[in-house]
Parts: sequence; structure tokens; C-alpha cells
Amino acid sequence: MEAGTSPVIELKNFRYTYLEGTPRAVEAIRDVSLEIHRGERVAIVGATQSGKSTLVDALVYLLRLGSGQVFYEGEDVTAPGYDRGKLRREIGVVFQSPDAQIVENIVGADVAFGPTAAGIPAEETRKRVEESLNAVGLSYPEYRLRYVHALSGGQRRRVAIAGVLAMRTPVLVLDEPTAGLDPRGRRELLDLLLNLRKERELTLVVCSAGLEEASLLCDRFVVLDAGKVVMDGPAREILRRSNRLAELDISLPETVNVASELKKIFPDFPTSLLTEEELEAEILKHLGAG
Amino acid sequence: MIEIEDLSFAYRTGEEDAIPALRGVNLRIGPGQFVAVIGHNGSGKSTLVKLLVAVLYPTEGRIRVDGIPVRPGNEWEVRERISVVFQDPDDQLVMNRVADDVAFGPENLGLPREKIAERVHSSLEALGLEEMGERLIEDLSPGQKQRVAIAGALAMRPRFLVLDEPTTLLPAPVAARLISTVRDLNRSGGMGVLHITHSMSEAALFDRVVVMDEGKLVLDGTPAEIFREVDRLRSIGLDVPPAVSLVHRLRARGVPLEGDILDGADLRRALAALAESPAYRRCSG
Amino acid sequence: MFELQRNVIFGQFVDTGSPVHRMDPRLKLAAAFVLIVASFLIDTFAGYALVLPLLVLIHVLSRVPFGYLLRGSRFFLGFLVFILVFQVLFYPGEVQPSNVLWSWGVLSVSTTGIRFAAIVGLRVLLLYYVTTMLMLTTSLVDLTNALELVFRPLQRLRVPVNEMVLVFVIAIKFVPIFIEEIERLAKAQTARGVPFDEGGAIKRARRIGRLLVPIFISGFNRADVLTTAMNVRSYRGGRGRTKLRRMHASAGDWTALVLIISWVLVAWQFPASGWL
Amino acid sequence: MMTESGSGRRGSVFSFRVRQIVVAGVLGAIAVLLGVTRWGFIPVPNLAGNATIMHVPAILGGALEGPVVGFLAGAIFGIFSWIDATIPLFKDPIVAVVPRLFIGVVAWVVFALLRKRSLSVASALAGILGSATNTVGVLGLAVWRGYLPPAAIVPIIPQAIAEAILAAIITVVVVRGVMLVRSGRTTAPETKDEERRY
Repeated sequence: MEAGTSPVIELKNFRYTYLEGTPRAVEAIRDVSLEIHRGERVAIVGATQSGKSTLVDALVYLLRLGSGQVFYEGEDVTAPGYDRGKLRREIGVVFQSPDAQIVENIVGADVAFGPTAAGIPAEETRKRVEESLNAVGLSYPEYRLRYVHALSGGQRRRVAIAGVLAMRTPVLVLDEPTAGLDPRGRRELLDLLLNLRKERELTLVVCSAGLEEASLLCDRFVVLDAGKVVMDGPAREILRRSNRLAELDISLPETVNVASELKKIFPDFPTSLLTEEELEAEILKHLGAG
Repeated sequence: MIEIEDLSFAYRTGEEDAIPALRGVNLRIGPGQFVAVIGHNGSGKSTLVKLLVAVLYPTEGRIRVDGIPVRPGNEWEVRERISVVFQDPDDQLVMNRVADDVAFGPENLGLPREKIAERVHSSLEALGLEEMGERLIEDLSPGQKQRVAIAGALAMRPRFLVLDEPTTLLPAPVAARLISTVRDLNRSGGMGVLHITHSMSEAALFDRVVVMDEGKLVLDGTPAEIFREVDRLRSIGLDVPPAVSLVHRLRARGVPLEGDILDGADLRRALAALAESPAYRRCSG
Repeated sequence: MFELQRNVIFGQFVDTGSPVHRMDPRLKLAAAFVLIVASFLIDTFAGYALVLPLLVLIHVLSRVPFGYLLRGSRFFLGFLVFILVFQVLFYPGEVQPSNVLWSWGVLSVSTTGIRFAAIVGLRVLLLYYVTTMLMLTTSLVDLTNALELVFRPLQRLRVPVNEMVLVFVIAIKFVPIFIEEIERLAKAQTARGVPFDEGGAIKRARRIGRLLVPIFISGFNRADVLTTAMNVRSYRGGRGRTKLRRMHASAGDWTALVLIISWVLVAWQFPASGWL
Repeated sequence: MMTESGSGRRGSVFSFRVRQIVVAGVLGAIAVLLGVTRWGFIPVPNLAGNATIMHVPAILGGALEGPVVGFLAGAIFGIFSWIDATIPLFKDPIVAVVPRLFIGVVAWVVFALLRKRSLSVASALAGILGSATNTVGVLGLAVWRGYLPPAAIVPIIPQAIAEAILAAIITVVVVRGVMLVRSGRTTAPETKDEERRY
């Protein structure tokens, strides 16, 4: 899983103004340069209006021509003759709202949609549907003929993920993957994503307003504020700057909040802890030493 | 006072058999109480809300709001006492300008203009929106829209405010500020609050937590009492706040933490106390 | 194609803070109504020569740049010329042979036809100018408020004024919400490889039909929640409702309305009186 | 499904139920957005270059929710096409609004009469006749008001046919979709396709 030398996705001086030329124009991205390498797991974090959704759109080029360049595997996707269809077969995006993304009304048909459109033969498609549904924890025989509208929000989100997995894209982009889910749905989805992360050699981009799940799924954070990258680095390094993150209205993982409290009584207590296990071990260590 | 006795409700959907959404719920909520209701999707929370404001009527059992039985014919009296804020402000705001929307409810009551103006003003002020009366709602952020919705509910001067997952679509910091505003309203105005949520950390901020599962009320108590039931909560698809979960782990490892611990600050105090305690010094020394 | 909000010009309100903008929307609505009626009554060149300068005057007072209006009207004016030519060539009425200037098969050009087309053209121009000025100087929200306040007395006669205006208010409210939703839908489906701008008419109709299904379903769901929310907020129809919003008509506003009415009366009656 | 207690206070012919007001507003908004986003114009090879489907929400309102909703949704469509018109004859409120009021009402009559026989036939005919109401009403009034010579109707006929067919297709697709969701069914029938992909 080591990062390759040339980036798989690269943004160079990318700028984008939403509704340019109208009275409601918003400068969504002001000069972002960003490299994402193969196998990296990057979280793009920022408060509402920070430009993170526009950045996701830029990755698969769902925008007008902005200024600056976007490269995928060294090729400029903004160039006139570039095959964006191919780009979208390489980068799978799971959007925040599964209802926008699901195109068929039967679960199996929706998961089969992408491969079919890409011209993959029926037999192979069926295999992928089975595999993808099972991978998201929706048992294939039970769910393949289910109507999408009769599923819960969490299940629909899984169908959306399965639809992208069936494309076997090397890059997976998730926009606010757990927003709006109840605790069970959230936990199950996180387990599923952690599992995918382990089993497949994915380049993962997670877009989020908070660091709660980003800290579990990703090891590099790119923090946006008002269309600019204000921090970019290993997750634990960024988490150390909790005051700055709070200023940007980015919510911290609860583990970090607890650790910050404990730092008041144990001055050398590290605050960049990501999991409950780490926190537990650190407390036991401090108690043992005290 | 909201009194719910042996409440059952089943939706009748076409040809299929009636699915029970609520089964034998008993619940009393006193005036001015600050209560969170938790439960996974489909546990019956939202059905309960619709029954409370007479949008649906009980299949069995009784609901009384300030002594008024909730039944056909009484709906308007009940709705003058309970206001509801729903999950998505886009679906519940009616008018296009902030002040007009906040005025919508009082206008329906047929109040004189001066009274409406006064209620609109004080409700906007309570939510920190006093400068926004003339703004168009479509230009506001989701958090601001949800505040407008709460102001609209407040303008009805209800005895109880029911919040039906109003924070689900908001980023955590925005949600936290909203809850703290609601807490202030509860403290200053004595209005009862019933907050339905998925967030265990939010529930921990309330005085009382009611847990629902499969249409039944399964737990009812203070947050400390409720979050003691870690395994029970997890088995019904819920969770506990991370600090509680951590304390659970530490206690299992034999760390003698005292008292009710709901958040990081509680844990800090407990650990500080522990470090001072002679018993602990003896065993670690 | 993803920034659908770019094209949205529903309600072209341009706030310059001019006296026309500040006029009481109720009186403005009444003035617009008078002018629309005028377009049905006036059928002489002299009449239009009198009434159109009034619109120009209102336009000047509104401080909305001429270039702005003209740019937005290019398509309209082009189309107007097109249908007028059509109207002249296919004029269906009785024509004195002496008035025919040119003819070829079913096509003919006659002075009668030209006169008729010119009057129709002026009428449409007046209608266009009036509605455009109304929309440029009044926000939709003020307009709906004014509508409700003007017709409120009818509510007592069981005419559901409030209800009908509310339909309009709710439609305006949902437009930006649905546009955002449809924008999200278009993006997500493009990312999944749904070809958007390809295929013949039938294929596109089917695709749009399928895209509209989720919009309608979500629309019905939203309608259910909003119905509940309105019920909970004690809405039980327009009768017995009071209203927060008040509008103030200044003496100047009334003067302007009286002036406009008299101007229209003159433009209508003066040419007919044979003085011109 | 939803028991509604908030109906008008009295059962006057003029009183609408709250749900009718809201649904009509929603459908009107969809008509408006088809216009402002240009989604409502499908290119067909003809004089104007586009066939409009902006009247389809009114048809669906009539078919799925009854005449009141169809009428009100048509009214919103009409008012919008009046204030936002770029085509001169729609600047006349009589031409723009009046015919649109009847689109949904006609669609309701057709749909209500035929739905027992076949949902698809009922939807398709509601689409075609709702569309025809729009075309005939608009053109008739435009000629009456002197904006178009009767001769101008001939070249518009292919456009009218195209609009009716498109409206029929979309009505069938959407009615089927909405009915499926409302049916509460959870599982689709087994596919028999030889080349089954799922």
C-alpha cells in the first residue's frame, strides 16, 4: 500500500467560481494545488461552504471549465479531447444523497447499471453484482430483487456504494458517508468501509464536515477554509492543532476531546488519539506511572 | 403535562396487515421537563410525535395534553400547546421571508397584528435572528433555517416544544449551538422540551432520556442511569457517548472510577479524584 | 449543465431603490392591471403613441439600465418581428383589393394587414413592457403579499384568496429547493455514466421521465411533511387568519396611480374622440 | 396513509384541503423548474426546435391528485409562463393562464375514467389529451386575440403532436413510478431474461 511516486490525482492551481458571471457568484475554490497518490487515504475536511463538495466535483470533472488543471494519472482531464467517461469509470463517487445517485428502482438492476453501461458482458456483470452486494452486507439472494424505495436510508446508502464497487474503480470518493444515519447504520457502514479499506487496494478520498469518521478511515487530512487548503498532512499531526480546527468550525473526534480534557491533569497526555483503544491504553499507562 | 397511557398505534397500508408502530407506551412528561428520546430508525419515535399533535390518533390507549384528551375535535386546542420542529427545515417553512414565516402560526390563531409583531420579535430575538427578519429564507444556511423553524414554533407560545431530529442534517458544531439555545429557552421560559435524536452525545445533555425500541418504551431515566446500560443499548442498535464507553472499558480493566461519567470533563474529574485517593496510591505504589 | 441556477431568472427583481421600487406593491399591482386592461382597449396608433411614453417614463424613474432590459429582450423582439411578418403575410381578414400591395399564391401584403399587425405588435410590446417593469421593480414575495392583501376582503365571501396565494408562495419557495435537488441528481447520475445530452427525442423523454420520478416522489414526501407542519402550526384555511405584514401607500403612490389611470383614459378616449 | 385532520373549517366548494394547496404548490414548482432549467424543452426537429413538457406536472397533478390540484398546478404554470415569457403571445395573461387551468382537469377526467381498465392507457391518454388541451387552448386564444393568423396553426401541428407524445411517455413513466412507491411492494418479480444481469 505504499504511495507511488507520481500522483494518481493532481490539482494544479485550481480555481472555481460557482455561478460565475451572475449576481450570486461564489468563489468556491481559490487556488488549490493538491496531490493524491495511489493507495493514499485522504480526508477532505471543512465547514459548510468551505469548498469541499466543489473539490469532489472537480475530481470527476462535473463542472464547467474552471481555471487551473486537474490531472488523472498524468493526463489533463480539463483538456478538450479527454474522455471523461473513462475518468468516471476510474473514480467512483458515492454522493451524500443515495437517492440522487440510484438510477434504477430494483436493487440488483441499479448495481448492474454501471457495468452494463460500460459494456461488460452479462455473466461478468452478474458476478460483480453478487460480489458487490455481499461486500456491502446486503445478501445477494435476499436483496437483488428488492425495490429501492422500500429500503431504509442506511440500506440505500449501501446500494449506492455497491453500485460504485461494481465498477471496480481504483479510486473511491465518499461524500459525507455517514451523515444522517442512526447509530446502528453508522457503525455498520464504518465497519464495512474499514473492511473494504483492508481488503482492497483502494485510493480513498473521504469528504466530511467533521473529523469523527475521517479519523477512522483516513491517515491524511486536507483541511479547507473558504476555498483554500489551510492544512495538509498526516492525520495525527493535524489533530494536534485542535484549537485551530475548532476555530474553523470543524468538529473533532470525541476521543480527541476527551484526551484534551485529560491533558489538563496529565500535562504530557497526547491529544492526537484516534480510537478508544488508544485512549484506554494511554490512560492505563498514565495511571500506572502516576 | 403530557400523559400517555397504554398507547398503541398501527399504520394501515393498503391490503397488507396493520404494522404496529407503537405498542403499549406509558409516559408522563411534566411541565418544563427537558427530555431526549432516542431509538434507531423505525423504533416509533416519529409516530409518537404525530400522535402527540393529533396528526394521527391512537389505535388504543390515551394521550392527554394539559388534561385535554387528544382526539378528533380537540386537535386545534392540542396544537396550541405543543409545537413541533421537523428534521428538514426546507419541508416545514411555509413563507419566503423569515418574519413572515415566524408570523405564520400566530396569524393562523387570528391574533391581532400588534400581538403577532411582538411574538415575532421576541421569538427571533430568542434564536439570535433579530437582524434577519427581512431576509429571504432561501439565502440562509441550514443551521439558520432550522433556527427560523424553531422561532416559528416558539411564536406559538407552546407549553411543549417537540424537536423531531432537527439536528440530523446539521454539522456537529452547528447542532451543538442549536441545542444549547434550546436549553436556554427551556431554562428561561419554563417550556418543556422533547428532543428526538440519534446523537448519544446530545442525549447526554438532557435531564431525562427515554429509549424506544420496536415501538416500545424500554428505558427511562437520567442520562447517567440510561448510559449505564451499555450492552442493552448496543443490543438495540444504539450506543453510548464515547466517554461513557471508555469508562466502561476502564472499569472492566479494574480501574475504580467513581460516580456518573458522561463526558471528557467528568472523566477528568474522576481520574483526578482517583489519583488523589489513598486506596489508589497504595495499590499503585 | 450542472449549474442550473445560472439560468434561473424566475422573478427578475433588480433592486435600485428607486421610487418605482418603493411604491406600495398593492398600488403597483393595480397600476399594472390598469395598463394590461389598456392594452386590450387601445387599438389606435395614436393611443399607443400616447401610452408607450408613460412606460418609458416609468422605466426612467425605475433607474433600471436600458441596456439591461434590452439584452434580456432580444429573443422576445426577434420573435415579435417573426410573428408580425407571419401575420402580415397570412392576414385572414377582409381586404379591399385596392389595399393589396403584393401577392403570391396564399401570401399577400396589404395595408390593412400591415396596420392590423402593427397594432398587435404594439399591444404585445405594451404587455411585455408592463409585466417586465412590474417584475423588475417588485420582488415576488412582495407581489404575493400584495395579491393577498388586495383580495383579502373576498375571503369573507368564501373566495379562497389566502389559499390560492399560498399555492403560489409554496411554489416559489420550492423552486430553489428542487433546483438544488435536480442539480445533485444530474451530477450524481453523470458520475455514474448516465448519458445526459444524447439520444433522440423519445429516448430523452424517457430519461427525463425517469429523472422526474425521484423529483415527484421527493416532492410528494415533502408535501406530506409540509402539510403536517402547517396543520401543527394551526393552519386551517384562510378564514379567520390575521396578517402581520402591512403595507403603506403614501400620498405619492396614490397620486401616481391616479395619474396612470388618467393617462390611460386619455390614450384610450382621446384618439377616438376624433380630435386626432 | 396520512390521516389529515386539517381540512378546511367548512365544506364549501371553495375550500381546499391543506394537502391540496401544498401538492399543487410542489407541482407548480416542478413546472417552473422545468422552465428555468430548460429541462422542460426537448429538441425535436421542427420549426421552434423544441417541444415543451412544462405542462406535464399539471397533467400528473390531475391524474394523481384530482381536479383541484390539477387546476391549481396549471394556474402556477400559466402565471409563470406569463411573467417569464419570451414568446410574445404568452405576454397576454389570457393566452398564458386560461388554457392552462384546464390541462389538469382534462387529465383527471381521462385518467379517472380509464384507470380501472389499464393504468398505462389511462396515463398515456391523460398525457395526450392534457397536452391537446394546452395546445388547442393556447392556439385558439392566440388566434382569437389576433396574435396568430389561422394559417400559422398548420406548421405548429407537428410540434403539437410531438408534445402530446412526449407528455404521454413521461406521464406513463412517472405514474408507474409513483404508483409503485405508493403500492408498498418491497420485492420485484423474478426476471426471466436470458441475459439476466442481476
